[in-house]
Amino acid sequence: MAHDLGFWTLQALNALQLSMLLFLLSIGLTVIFGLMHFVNLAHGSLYALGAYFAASLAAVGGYWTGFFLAPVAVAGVGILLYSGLIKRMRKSGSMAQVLVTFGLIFALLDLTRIFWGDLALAIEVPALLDGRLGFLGVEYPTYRLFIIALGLAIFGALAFVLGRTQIGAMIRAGVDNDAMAACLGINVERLFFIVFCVGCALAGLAGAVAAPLLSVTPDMGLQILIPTLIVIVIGGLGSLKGAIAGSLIYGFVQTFGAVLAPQLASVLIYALLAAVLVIKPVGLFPAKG
Amino acid sequence: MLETRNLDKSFGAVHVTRNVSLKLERGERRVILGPNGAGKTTLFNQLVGELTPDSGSVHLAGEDVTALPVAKRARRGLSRSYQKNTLFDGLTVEENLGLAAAVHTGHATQLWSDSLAKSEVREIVAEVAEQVNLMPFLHAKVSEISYGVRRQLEVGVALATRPLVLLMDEPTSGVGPEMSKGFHDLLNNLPRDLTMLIIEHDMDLAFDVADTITVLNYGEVVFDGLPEEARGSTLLKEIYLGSWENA
Amino acid sequence: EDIKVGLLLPYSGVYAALGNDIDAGFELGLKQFGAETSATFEIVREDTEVKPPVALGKAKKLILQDNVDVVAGIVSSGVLGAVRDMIDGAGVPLIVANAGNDEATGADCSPFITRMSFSNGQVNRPMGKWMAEQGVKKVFTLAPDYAAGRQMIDAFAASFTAAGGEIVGQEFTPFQKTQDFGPYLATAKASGADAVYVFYAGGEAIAFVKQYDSFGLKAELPLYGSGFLTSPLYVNAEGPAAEGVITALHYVPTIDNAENQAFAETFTAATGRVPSEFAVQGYDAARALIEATKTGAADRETLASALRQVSFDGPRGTTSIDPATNNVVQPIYVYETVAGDNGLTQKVVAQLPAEADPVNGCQMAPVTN
Amino acid sequence: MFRHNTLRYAVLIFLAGAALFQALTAGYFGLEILTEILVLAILVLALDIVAGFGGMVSLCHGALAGVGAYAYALLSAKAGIAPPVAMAGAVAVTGAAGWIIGAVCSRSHGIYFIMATLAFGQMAYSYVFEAPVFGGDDGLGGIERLDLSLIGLDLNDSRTFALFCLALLGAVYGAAVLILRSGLGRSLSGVMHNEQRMRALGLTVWRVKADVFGLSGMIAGLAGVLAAQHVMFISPGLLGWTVSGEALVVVILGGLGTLVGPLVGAAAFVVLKHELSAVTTYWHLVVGVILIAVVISRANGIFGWVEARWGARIERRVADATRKQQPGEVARDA
Amino acid sequence: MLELSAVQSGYGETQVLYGLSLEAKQGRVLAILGRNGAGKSTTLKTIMGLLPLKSGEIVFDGKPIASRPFDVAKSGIAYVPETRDIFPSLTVRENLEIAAKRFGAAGSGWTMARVLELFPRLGERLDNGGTQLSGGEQQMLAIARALLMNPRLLILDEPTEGLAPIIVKLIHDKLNELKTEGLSMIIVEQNFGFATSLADDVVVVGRGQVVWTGSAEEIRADQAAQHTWLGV
Ligand SMILES: Nc1ncnc2c1ncn2[C@@H]1O[C@H](COP(=O)(O)OP(=O)(O)OP(=O)(O)O)[C@@H](O)[C@H]1O
Ligand SMILES: Nc1ncnc2c1ncn2[C@@H]1O[C@H](COP(=O)(O)OP(=O)(O)OP(=O)(O)O)[C@@H](O)[C@H]1O
Ligand SMILES: [Mg+2]
Ligand SMILES: [Mg+2]
Repeated sequence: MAHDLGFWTLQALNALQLSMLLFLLSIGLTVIFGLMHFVNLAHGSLYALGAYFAASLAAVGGYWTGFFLAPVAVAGVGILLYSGLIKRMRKSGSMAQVLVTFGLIFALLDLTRIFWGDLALAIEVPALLDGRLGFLGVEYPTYRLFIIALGLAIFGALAFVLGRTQIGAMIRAGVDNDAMAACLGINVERLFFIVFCVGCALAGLAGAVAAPLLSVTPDMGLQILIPTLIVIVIGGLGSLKGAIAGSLIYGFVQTFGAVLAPQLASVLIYALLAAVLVIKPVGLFPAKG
Repeated sequence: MLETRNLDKSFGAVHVTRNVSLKLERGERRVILGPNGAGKTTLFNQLVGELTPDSGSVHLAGEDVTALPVAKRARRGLSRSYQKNTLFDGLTVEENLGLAAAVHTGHATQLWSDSLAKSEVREIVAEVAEQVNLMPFLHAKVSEISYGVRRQLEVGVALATRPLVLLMDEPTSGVGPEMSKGFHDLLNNLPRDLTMLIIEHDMDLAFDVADTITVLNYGEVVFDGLPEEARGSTLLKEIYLGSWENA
Repeated sequence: EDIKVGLLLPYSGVYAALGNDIDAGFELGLKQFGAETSATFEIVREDTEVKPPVALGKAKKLILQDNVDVVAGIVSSGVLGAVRDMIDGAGVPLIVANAGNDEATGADCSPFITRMSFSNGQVNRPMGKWMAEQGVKKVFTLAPDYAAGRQMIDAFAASFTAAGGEIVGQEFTPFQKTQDFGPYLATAKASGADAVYVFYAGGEAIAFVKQYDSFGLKAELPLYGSGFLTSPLYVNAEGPAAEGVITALHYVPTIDNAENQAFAETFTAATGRVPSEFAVQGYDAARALIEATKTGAADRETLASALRQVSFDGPRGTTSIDPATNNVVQPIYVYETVAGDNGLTQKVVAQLPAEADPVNGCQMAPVTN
Repeated sequence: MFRHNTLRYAVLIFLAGAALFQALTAGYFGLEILTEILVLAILVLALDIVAGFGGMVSLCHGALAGVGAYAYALLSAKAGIAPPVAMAGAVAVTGAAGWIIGAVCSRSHGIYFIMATLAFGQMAYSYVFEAPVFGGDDGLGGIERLDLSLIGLDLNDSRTFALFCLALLGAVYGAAVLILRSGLGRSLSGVMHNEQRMRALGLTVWRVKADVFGLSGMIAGLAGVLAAQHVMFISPGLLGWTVSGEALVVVILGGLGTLVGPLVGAAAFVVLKHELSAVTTYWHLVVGVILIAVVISRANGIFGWVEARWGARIERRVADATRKQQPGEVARDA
Repeated sequence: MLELSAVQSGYGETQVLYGLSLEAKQGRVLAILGRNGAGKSTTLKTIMGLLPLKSGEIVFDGKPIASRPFDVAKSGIAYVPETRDIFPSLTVRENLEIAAKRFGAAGSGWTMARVLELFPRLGERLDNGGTQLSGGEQQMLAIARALLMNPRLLILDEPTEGLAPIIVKLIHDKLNELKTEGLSMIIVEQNFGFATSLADDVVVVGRGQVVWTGSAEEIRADQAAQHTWLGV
């Protein structure tokens, strides 16, 4: 197969687009998971909820209504989960958390089926982002470029907040030792609540953004969970750098694997994950400490 | 028995061990003194293999062990206690000691028998418990004993592998004066042929136990000699002792 | 007399929507034609969860504990493969209402297994010849990497090349793990094909059709496929992206005959949905069962034998069973998805004649009675 | 460290009695469920050994069982090897697979370990799913049960097969206890509590982990072989991560690190699933809510909850009773 | 300013404090002495709200003390734990910054510059990770961090543990300075000389209760008490 430069550009953009979508999702998981040491396996279900909310809201008020409100709605669900469940589970050890969030996966999956049915839903790409843009000598769907831009923007914003601000340092301190942080007068409970909500909102955003690209089905949360976990484990838990690195690695391996070694496409990423963990048992860029 | 040649280690820009060469004869008891951050613990970590030196070598009983992993060095008779307790928290004192003894006696990987029930292991456990005064606590869980007793267990676990060389990192840190004295008796009662390297801040204890003294400052050996010489050394006073007593 | 029917369908899991449509069709069929027979029916439902071992357990329960006279349903080929020996061994007639693996009415055929749905080869084979006739020369194919995907594409490719066409590239995408088809679409575009022929179903179909359109491929590289791609069950989720896609299937709701009109109307009245191919499969499975009982068959053995000889004019046109394989024989409809008054609809472009599948190694006892 | 106590013995005896009663009296479907429980119980015992006593929370035990099932199917149905030999072969294959996975993952901990094992499980899944020898997505049928007609047993009879599985479960339980009480098991517990210290004491930690994971793999493989013989059909779904996830749920639901708890969990889970799925297709919702409720109760699973409530009291009662019976004992204690 | 009366507390089922009562007075230094495991650290943790108060009363400035550590800190109490508890993910600078200011307590005006003057060693390590410090450096950081909160009451659990004598001396001088500035302190110590030379008042804890109360001079003079309660 002799391919021209345009082909490879296109594939690189595909890889980047997939990476950014995964980044939006994994960053939410990694902040909750790494910073709160909370194992939220139900993160994928929140992503599915985001997609469903976006689909329902878009049907009423158009794409942008869904885009802006779905994360808010998912954060709302997050608030319910936090005050009903997560708060109690914060100190319960990761096994209990795995189990509770596993239970949540089961429950949320069936709840989406009850509310929205088994049939797939969909959202149309908004007029503004419809069509294609000429780009580096190729035509690329505008909506996919939008996802890439959005991912990079969120990455930048989070890097700034976590790394450069007081609140970022306080979050990290609370993670290391919440009792001591509280003794220094940091309101750890509120901090974590905010972190959790932001994480949920990001999952919702990822769902809303993915919806026009994919189909909205009850099991989409379960399908995305494993890739997301792979991303944060390859990257290293709790670190922003890890989430972005993991996402890029996953996106590029998956995309170019599909092109260059289609027979191996489905095994490749797992082999990579195993290899990374053998060489660096805590991922490439784990949070300090 | 234990020898280091030109050990060197840096963490980024921080040079923590500079060209450290030490030589311990069989049965020698050496105390390492040095201000906080002098690199004492880091030196221990390199001796047992938890850290790899940037250059230099470690020799145990005449053999170069620099390339050996932690476990292999331990099986050749190198044992350590930690500055911060590193115990089997959910288990009892007896089990803590038993696990160590089982590794030493080679029962730790057997599938056909219970290592903790072996008479060889039980003997070691009883002996060590006697040596470090843990007899009354044998069946208590680590979480149920006080910090001071945990410090004793920390040393006990290290002893239960029946080492040739015992490294102790501040065995008395955080321990009250009474227990501290107990420790000092305890150390004096250990077999004379056991080679010991002790990091200590407690001067009285140090001068009492030590055959020889090494002082580290900024990762460098600045003094190596007999306790009497150390006591007189002005250098040592300056960098380390200060003059708290006069306060 | 009372005939006990075990409905073995996925009511949860990825194929729940299909299971529900088949169930609704089956119910409707019994209601519609129930009066034509003296037999009455009792239904026992079991959820396969689309897991073969679970389905096998449920099948055993239906047969050994509930003592059903006939089993109907089965959506996935994997489940059909799992229960095949059990059904055959126990001698319970099974009316397959979806699963299309060629072997079930080929090498693994059984006098007790009658398929009222389709076979993978059957719905794709005619399309190869038809596309070649339309002047399409070079085709790139895409399908999920599993048995059904490969069978569908292989049947198409064989007849397309036999008719003088050329397959310039093939990709099989990891099944149920591929959500982003971008990489494959770029490859298809670069392949120099005149058209793309695909098989996708369910969520994958929606994502595929939308992504195909978003890359602007539809204009330069027309999209053809197995009709599941634009099934009425999903086509509205695909939206305008599906317009102009040409596919072939054994049923579309716009087939112009009286039976279909009646069926579509009643089905829509009952469920609020346009009937899908799955709905009609359930409906015809019920109809076949009733036709069989009309011959006086009432127990497992007689029902099995009667089912093999069923033939009727239904929504799909003349529908009959080929006793050599027990597979359904039916016309295939080529249709284009077009914008209609209430969303997207199916414009039938061609009706290709019914052909019985090749026997594919099936050795079946001839019909006796 | 593993210890039996009165409550554990009592629950074991109760479970064995209930299983035996069910095996002797149940109808067809009851036997199916019983067998499902017994096979699942073997799998979760394997998982509890590594997760509950070694801190190695594995998300590949379903896949290991699947490997066992496929190995048995290939060896017996395709290669024509006699079923008992094929069975031993399959167990050996999964043991080896487990050993390798354990060795490779030995440096990872916590969630990293979970993910590393998941990766191996998914690799096996993808491979089996796509390789034609394994029948791909359609699975493999025609798997035979062991032929024990020599000793007068017909395993094709559901009741006999259930009893056969029960006997094997008993044997596996015994083996698990022996493993945990061996030197290896003790060291494993040391590794779980403090890996760094075990290493500093001279233990080759990765070998211990690999050895135990290998043994656990053998048990998981046996579960897989029995599952294959039970259903007589296998499909790649057996290796999927959700199976491993469910096994983990069962272990935690029952009581991680108690060995008895997972047995309780297996019975509770299977019965619940069957009862609920008969009523509603939304049974996952109910199971989910129950799971959450159990965990919120802050107990170590169902069995842990019972043990926390009554374990100590029973223990005291029994101690009192035995004292009364043996006055000599009291004198010696005092 | 802080008064504990009949406090009972402990860890889960394990009770450690059995009706402990003591008082720390405004502007004075109280030393809590006692053998290992007597319950000194437990007392401090109970004050900070890190352990639940099972019964009894703790009054700070005339009001019952808050129950959550966050509120206790807000009311003006800073705590240096036995285990130092430096945040490993934060640099030394960040460790200090997150504690700085906040409640604007009318303190002695501790600023970053001033604590770095006190512990120049920390200045050299500002951009290091918290756990890359040696044990002694970590202790300094923990004290510096507490000072930056400008507390009205400073609680120190074994501030000299593992410190080289020269640093002990330095800390002694600095704490003495704080004392003359009028900062109220509670110090738990093993180092008898250190504690009694700094403290105004002394209580000795034994088996979860106060077994001796008096002034620093008194305990220094009371050989018998020293021997009975402290074993020195
Ligand atoms: N987390 C815990 N769980 C259970 N018991 C504990 C815990 N921490 C301490 N204890 C017990 O509480 C008692 C008092 O401990 P505490 O730490 O208050 O002693 P201390 O006086 O500070 O001694 P030290 O000088 O050794 O620090 C001890 O017996 C100890 O074993
Ligand atoms: N992992 C690490 N990365 C970077 N620097 C480190 C690391 N570990 C230790 N250091 C630095 O090395 C120096 C020596 O530390 P070490 O713990 O060996 O001191 P020590 O002599 O044991 O002191 P103490 O008596 O306080 O325990 C310190 O300055 C410390 O900050
Ligand atoms: Mg040190
Ligand atoms: Mg203390």
